[in-house]
Amino acid sequence: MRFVLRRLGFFVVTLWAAITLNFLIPRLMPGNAALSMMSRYKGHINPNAMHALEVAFGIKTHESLVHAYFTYIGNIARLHFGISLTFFPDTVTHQVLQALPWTLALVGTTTILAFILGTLIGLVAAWRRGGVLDGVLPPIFVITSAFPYFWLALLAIWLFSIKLGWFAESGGYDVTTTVAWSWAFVSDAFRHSVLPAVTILVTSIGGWILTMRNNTITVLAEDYVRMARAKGLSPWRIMWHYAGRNAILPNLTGFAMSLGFVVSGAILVEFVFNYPGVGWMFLQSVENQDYALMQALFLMITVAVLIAILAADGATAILDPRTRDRS
Amino acid sequence: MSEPLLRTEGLTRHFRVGKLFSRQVLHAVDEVNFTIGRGEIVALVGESGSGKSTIARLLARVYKPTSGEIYFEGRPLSSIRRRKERLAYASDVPMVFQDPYSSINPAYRVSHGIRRALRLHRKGLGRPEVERLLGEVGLVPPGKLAGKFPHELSGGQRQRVGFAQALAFSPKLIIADEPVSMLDVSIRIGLLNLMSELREREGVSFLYITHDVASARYIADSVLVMYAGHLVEEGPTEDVIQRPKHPYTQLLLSAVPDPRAPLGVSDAADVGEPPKVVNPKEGCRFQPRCPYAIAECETVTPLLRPLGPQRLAACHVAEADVGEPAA
Amino acid sequence: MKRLMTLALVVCLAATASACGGSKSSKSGGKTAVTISNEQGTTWSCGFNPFNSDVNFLSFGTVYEELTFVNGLKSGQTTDWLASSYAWSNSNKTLTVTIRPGVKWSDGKPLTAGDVLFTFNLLKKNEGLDLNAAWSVLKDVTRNGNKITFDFKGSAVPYFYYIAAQTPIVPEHIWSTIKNPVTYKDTHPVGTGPFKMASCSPQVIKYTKNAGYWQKGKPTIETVYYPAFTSNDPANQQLASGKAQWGSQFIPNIKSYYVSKSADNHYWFPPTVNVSIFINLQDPILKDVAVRKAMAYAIDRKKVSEIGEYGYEPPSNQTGIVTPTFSSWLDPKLAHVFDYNPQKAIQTLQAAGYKKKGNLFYTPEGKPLSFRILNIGGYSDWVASVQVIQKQLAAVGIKITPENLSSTTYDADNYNGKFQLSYNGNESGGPAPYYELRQVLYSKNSAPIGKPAATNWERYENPATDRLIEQYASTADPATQHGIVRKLEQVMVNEVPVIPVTEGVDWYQYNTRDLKGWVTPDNPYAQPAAYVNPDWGVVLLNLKPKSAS
Amino acid sequence: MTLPSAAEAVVEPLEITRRPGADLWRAVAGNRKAVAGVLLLAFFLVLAIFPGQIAPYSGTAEDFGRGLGPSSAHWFGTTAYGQDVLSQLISGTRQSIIIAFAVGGLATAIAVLVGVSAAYLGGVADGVLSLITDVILVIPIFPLIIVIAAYERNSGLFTLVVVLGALGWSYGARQLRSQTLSLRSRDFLEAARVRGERRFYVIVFEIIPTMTSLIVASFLGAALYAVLFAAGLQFIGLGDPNSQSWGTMLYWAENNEALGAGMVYWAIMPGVCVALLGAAFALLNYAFDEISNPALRLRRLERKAAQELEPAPAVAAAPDSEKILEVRGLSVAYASDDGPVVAVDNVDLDLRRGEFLGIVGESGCGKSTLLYAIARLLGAPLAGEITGGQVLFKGRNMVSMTERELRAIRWREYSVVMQSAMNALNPVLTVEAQMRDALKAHSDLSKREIEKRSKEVLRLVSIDPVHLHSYPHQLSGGMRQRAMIAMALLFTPDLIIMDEPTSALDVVAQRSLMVQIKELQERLGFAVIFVTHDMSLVSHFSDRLLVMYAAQVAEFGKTRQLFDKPLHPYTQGLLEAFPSIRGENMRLVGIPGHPPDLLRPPAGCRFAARCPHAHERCAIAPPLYDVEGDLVRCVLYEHDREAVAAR
Repeated sequence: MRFVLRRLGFFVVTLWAAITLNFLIPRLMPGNAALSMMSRYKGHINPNAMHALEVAFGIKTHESLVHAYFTYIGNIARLHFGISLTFFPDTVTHQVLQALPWTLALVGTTTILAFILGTLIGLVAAWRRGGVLDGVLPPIFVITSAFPYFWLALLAIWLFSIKLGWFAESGGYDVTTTVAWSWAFVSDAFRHSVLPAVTILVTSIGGWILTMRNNTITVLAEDYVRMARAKGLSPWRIMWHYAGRNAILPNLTGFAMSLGFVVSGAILVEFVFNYPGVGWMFLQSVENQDYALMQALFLMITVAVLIAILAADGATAILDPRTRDRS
Repeated sequence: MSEPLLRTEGLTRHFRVGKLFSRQVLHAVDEVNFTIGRGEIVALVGESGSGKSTIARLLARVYKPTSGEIYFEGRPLSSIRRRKERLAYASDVPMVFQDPYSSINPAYRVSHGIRRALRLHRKGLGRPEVERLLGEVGLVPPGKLAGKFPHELSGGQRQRVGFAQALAFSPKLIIADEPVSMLDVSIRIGLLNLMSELREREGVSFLYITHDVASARYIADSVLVMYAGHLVEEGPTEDVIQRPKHPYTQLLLSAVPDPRAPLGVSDAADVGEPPKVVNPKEGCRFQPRCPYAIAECETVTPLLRPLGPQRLAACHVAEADVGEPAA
Repeated sequence: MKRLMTLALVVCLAATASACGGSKSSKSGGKTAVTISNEQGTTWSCGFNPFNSDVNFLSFGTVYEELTFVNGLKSGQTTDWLASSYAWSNSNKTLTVTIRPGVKWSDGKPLTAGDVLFTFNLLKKNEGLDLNAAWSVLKDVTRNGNKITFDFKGSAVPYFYYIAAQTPIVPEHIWSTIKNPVTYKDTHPVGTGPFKMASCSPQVIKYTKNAGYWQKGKPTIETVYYPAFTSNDPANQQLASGKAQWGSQFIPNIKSYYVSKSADNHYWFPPTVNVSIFINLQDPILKDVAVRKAMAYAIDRKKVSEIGEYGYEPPSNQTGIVTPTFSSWLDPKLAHVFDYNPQKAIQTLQAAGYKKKGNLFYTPEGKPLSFRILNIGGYSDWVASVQVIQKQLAAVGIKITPENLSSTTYDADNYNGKFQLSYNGNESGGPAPYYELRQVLYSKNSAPIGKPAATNWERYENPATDRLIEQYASTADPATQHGIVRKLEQVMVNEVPVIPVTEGVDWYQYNTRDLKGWVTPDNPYAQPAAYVNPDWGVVLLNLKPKSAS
Repeated sequence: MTLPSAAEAVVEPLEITRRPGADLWRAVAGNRKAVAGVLLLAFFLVLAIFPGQIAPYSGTAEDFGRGLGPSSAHWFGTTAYGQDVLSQLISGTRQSIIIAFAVGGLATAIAVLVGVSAAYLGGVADGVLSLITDVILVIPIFPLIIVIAAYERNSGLFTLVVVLGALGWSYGARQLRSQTLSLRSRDFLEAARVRGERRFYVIVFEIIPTMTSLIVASFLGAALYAVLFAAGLQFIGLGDPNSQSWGTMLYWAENNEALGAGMVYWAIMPGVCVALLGAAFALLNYAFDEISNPALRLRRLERKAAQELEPAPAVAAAPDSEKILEVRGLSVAYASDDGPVVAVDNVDLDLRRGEFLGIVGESGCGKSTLLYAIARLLGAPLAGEITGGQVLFKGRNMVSMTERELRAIRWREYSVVMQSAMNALNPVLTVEAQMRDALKAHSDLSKREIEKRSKEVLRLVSIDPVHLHSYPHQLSGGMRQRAMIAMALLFTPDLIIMDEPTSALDVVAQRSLMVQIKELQERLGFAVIFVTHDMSLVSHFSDRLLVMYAAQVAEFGKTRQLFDKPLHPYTQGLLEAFPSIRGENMRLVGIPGHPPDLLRPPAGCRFAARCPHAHERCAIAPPLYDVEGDLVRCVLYEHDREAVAAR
């Protein structure tokens, strides 16, 4: 109970902090959207169009901060994120929903894959302590995890798509492909996702391998693993139910927390690969001073991480009876 | 008789436990009265969870009593307000901890604790005093040992450092909380002997907290037996050991393995454990395990009553020594 | 484990290799398709409202059309478009246009003068749509059969460009039913243009030929793909690899990166506008014309162009006339007044009482000639250019410190006049030098510091200059117009309100393997950058498959 | 004197008993990853400090021809603006190093302050501080930094450092907090409080110095993240493009299509630098993990030692059917940083069916190692290896058996009971599941039969079968211990190996459990090897007793005989060390001194240094002598008896 309440308090406060931060940031910035739009149409727009722009974007320059804050919170509560200036007159919600699947499919899948693969490799490496796998993979991936993501991506594009022509260099799919649930489209989209996915994988898997390996080594030193050996259980059973299950527990929350970093990575991924997801959309909203879009994305990312943490809590509770009794 | 060195009056300490909204209260120590005279070694005996460590921490002012009072040289501890008074008391009543591996800061040389104690309480004394103290507890050559780090010492040596730290305060009463239980058998005796020697040489009193009745018998003048937060029996050590009044004391004594005594497998088949005293009801707390329990035990909490010269026990069925009227 | 992974990789490679081959073959089949590669930094919102400044470049020119096409590369030469003719009257206060008969909307309904009238009234009703502020000069628009009459508040010759060439005409039968045209998305635009929007996703828009287009036999291009590029890199790669035929962006090292890749790859960067150092004329030091002149002397524009812009953007001259595009307007005597001359810069400063101490000039009051110059961190060519300028100014004793900002902060500071120097330029001027000079010099485009100025960011105000600018509006006579522009050139040279450094160009790369009919220096029939509307529609209209005769 | 034995040093949970930071250099020098990290970092530090002296040209000079390929004058060619790439790389080092160290320092300082204070102060302060920590951890930092960098004018070095530092501390703070929490219960902190130290002193001078390795890790992590984030920001154009840094170089490379235009080095080299600097931090972090957590280090015994392993005899000559177990010349060694430690030295013992054998000795004498060697359970954390001898269990040599062969006899024929059931039971599985695991591994019992058998054995140790569905943490200490014994009885094996199964219990519970074990043994007839440090405990239960001292058998004989007439001075001393509860309360002396370091055991009698009877003959290692059936390793009996073992 206490645990649940604390968790709940944490969610509420985090959400509030994110929302408030969200609210404040654009207001601490110079300029406004009409100026921003005008800048995109330098000279194309007659000077007198300024007012027209303000009308079009519904910019209210004379609203008190407190009033604006509560209006803002009210809107968020009703999931009204407003109209995007970048994609005027489209709603933020619509734009985000359009971009989200790409990010989820690419970054989300890759992250989960990295977590699963990394955890497996870490487990096996620790299990086969001092073996070839243990001697080679962890150090390699520890070093690759220190690589700047975008740089690796650039190299990958240069090598695999420009020089070798194996993969597409950019975009989510080929421009001549029709977007539909067809084999042609799906395979094309997959082809476009290979390079970004592999680069994310290579740069993010190291952490998981290492933490899982270290956790497992610690767990393998536990008496209950020795006891399991004494019981003559199959190595498979010991590795999964005695070593693995205990070793993964501390990683779950870490995984959830890391999602924030993943989205960070996504921004650069999508920037370099011209990938139509929410990452670059965020960059763009920042560049265009598209507050509404920026706020919605920022909030979405935070909420996604919070939900992931919630899920991790749930998974921990399922896997670890001790937390169940504590909560 | 003049005022004893230390005296408690109805010393009680409760802890709130469990969940956020529960009103569960753990009665760690309930209504405990005892005295410690000058130059006396008093043993406090009981199983883990019986409240003996809580008493140590109440005396060391780590906890504040829920109710009741501790008088040190006639002065109630609750009247201590200022830092100076606190330091004065801390210097009179230092503590020696159970685990010599965790009671010395591993980051410093072993003389660190002694130096700090001197600096706080006996300013102006330097290295000669440090070496004198180390010599006092049998760490020779003191000059060499003072410069070592804790991990370079054996457990017994570390515990001697613990005593040297306590001595650095030039104390009147040392609270020794299970000072030998983590040490090897071959080393224990040396430390028990050290306590006796210090009492002789420095006139220090000891509150020797232990679960090992035999070691209590070895050095203590009088013994206090605790069960589930209550003091159940007290008296001169030899007397209590030879003629235990309280059924719990009897059980405790019968359980002590003694290779010199004949084997008595049949006499202890008790499977009970001391209860966690959460929201206790009236009645004897040992009653569920007691082979002699009568109806009254279930409803009326027995109070300590005199059962011989300087002998007290909290039991409805215990009988006074034949021919010796209750004092 | 390891073996498993290797296996997975092999399978993966096999799959992608075949997919790769497949896509290549499909590409070579579509010969009448054009793929545009133009980094817009955004994905498509799939809105096509021609009055939405954000997306109108996607529909105006291809789907929607204007009354008269005005060619900016030929000093405003006009071509009748939806209007079959036009005429000025009433001392250039009334414009009458005749609507072309036989034009059909893509849904089959005929275009009428009523649609034109409706369009202008729509702008009047909805200020948010009137991006060119037509109604700030218009008094009234009336219809008389197939003629539409525009009544202006005053003489309005230059406004012809905005009214006839920059206003897309929309169908009344559709737009009259729209409740709020300002926030109308227009996902399926119906226009008179040569192309129809066939499908749209955030990543690519596909246009197909409008079979019933009013210019018979045109267009010959079947399909146009307009992918969205969020950064320059992939867009350039599309061009270099030949996947896109029409590029409209900065390509560094274009010779090795693009031209060398294929004999069919060409480029042309026609200059249209200036990139200048805007000088805050209210700055206590910079308001001294001697300092501004010294700076104008000290900048080696040719070197800036070569290093910062790879030579793509030619050096400007102080008159503000973009050459060679508007060479006929240039006063040759003025063009070379401020040729690179660091000695003269130093002399100018010394003559005006500035003293050099160490490496830096100081005012008589002892203040150093040290200024901050705003720039956009994201425009790498500008950043590089300013680095060159910085060195050149330092050589004569003027220190400038670049402040590389995000474009929003940068714009806000420019508009509000919160800068000392700013490296800036209008994205386009207009079909004649007058338009850019008016943007820079007209006091109505200025504003007090702290209030946004539209284009006159340096805050230049001079009633005499204003009068010149207004005079121009009342004459349609080219000789008079040339005379006025020459006087404005003098203003630029004498007062140095801004220092044009390089000439902004239309980025334009094209591939002639499968297509012909591109805009070339010999045949500049429209501005060739895909982001210039409605010109891009005209370009697409003129492209032909090479196989066609 | 080091710890009781090197063997135990391996199992120590945390660095806490050793001095943190001590021997740091030695540890670093001994770790290949750390050496690589330090060298890389040193390399970049030198570049950062002396760019002017090292770089061939100025980083901003632009007169070398644009986009040149590599040549002897320009190793990595020139940039699109004609600058020398190598010189730019060198002069760009400084910024990355500054960012790494400044952000690392700032973030670590905040992390230490917040993390340690939160844990130490507890209560509301902890609540608030951890909440802030978690919130900052959850809020996506990179997007936030992008926003700030985009709108902050002159987002130069200072801004970058402050923002990255101010947002990058939360992970470290979390770790420091939990570490402090675990320290909080450490007695040395309570000691400091009891002695009257102020709170500030305790935090700064008692807690923080003990967390050196974690603080270093936090620093390295923050530095790594700062280098990568800063490069990323600069790459997307949010840094200062006029600054000299690797990220800026990448920005220019990207904007000038370096890769596409063939100026490969310009794009690759700055990334290589970032990656190498990052790798330096990552490697150091990795190495620090290993250094501060000895369990992660893999020590290997010299293979030579293992080769000495005697070939197993085909079948032991005429196996005595009464002898269920015969250990012959068993030796076990551990690898340590300072060389092999022989923890069990040439031990012989035998066990008959249904016999109760006690093994006693001080901590570190090798008794547990002997036990686990017999059970073939050596492995992490007791990474010892059998270096010689045989373990004949029912005539089969267990030493030469493979894991697969062992699995067939494990638990069916011999089972193991460990010291602490809390640790020996899998915390995430119910008692039932753990019993089922064992039953399924060795039988084809049906679900119902499994449940029936599990209940049966629980009843045997007087636990209510309802506890079958409990998790270990839900049982009391005594119950857990009994549950583990129940588990050992699942197949009613011939031998149960017990490693101090009662020492975690209170004296009353200990007594009752011993009685129960003895009863079960008599009823079911299994043999027991029982290890304990408390010889009085087994005095009434064991048939024979083996006293170990410093990896060797000191004395081995019938329990009663051994208690009544101890032969070895060490046994005598041990018995002297117990205060009696019923006998005469006499003054005892114990055994002075401490056991020898097994890394360098004395050449002669290992007890000589503590022995009251020591004389010069003790300089020669004594063999075991047979004194009336009692084996004893002491030179005192040399004249009476014949040696039974060579040494």
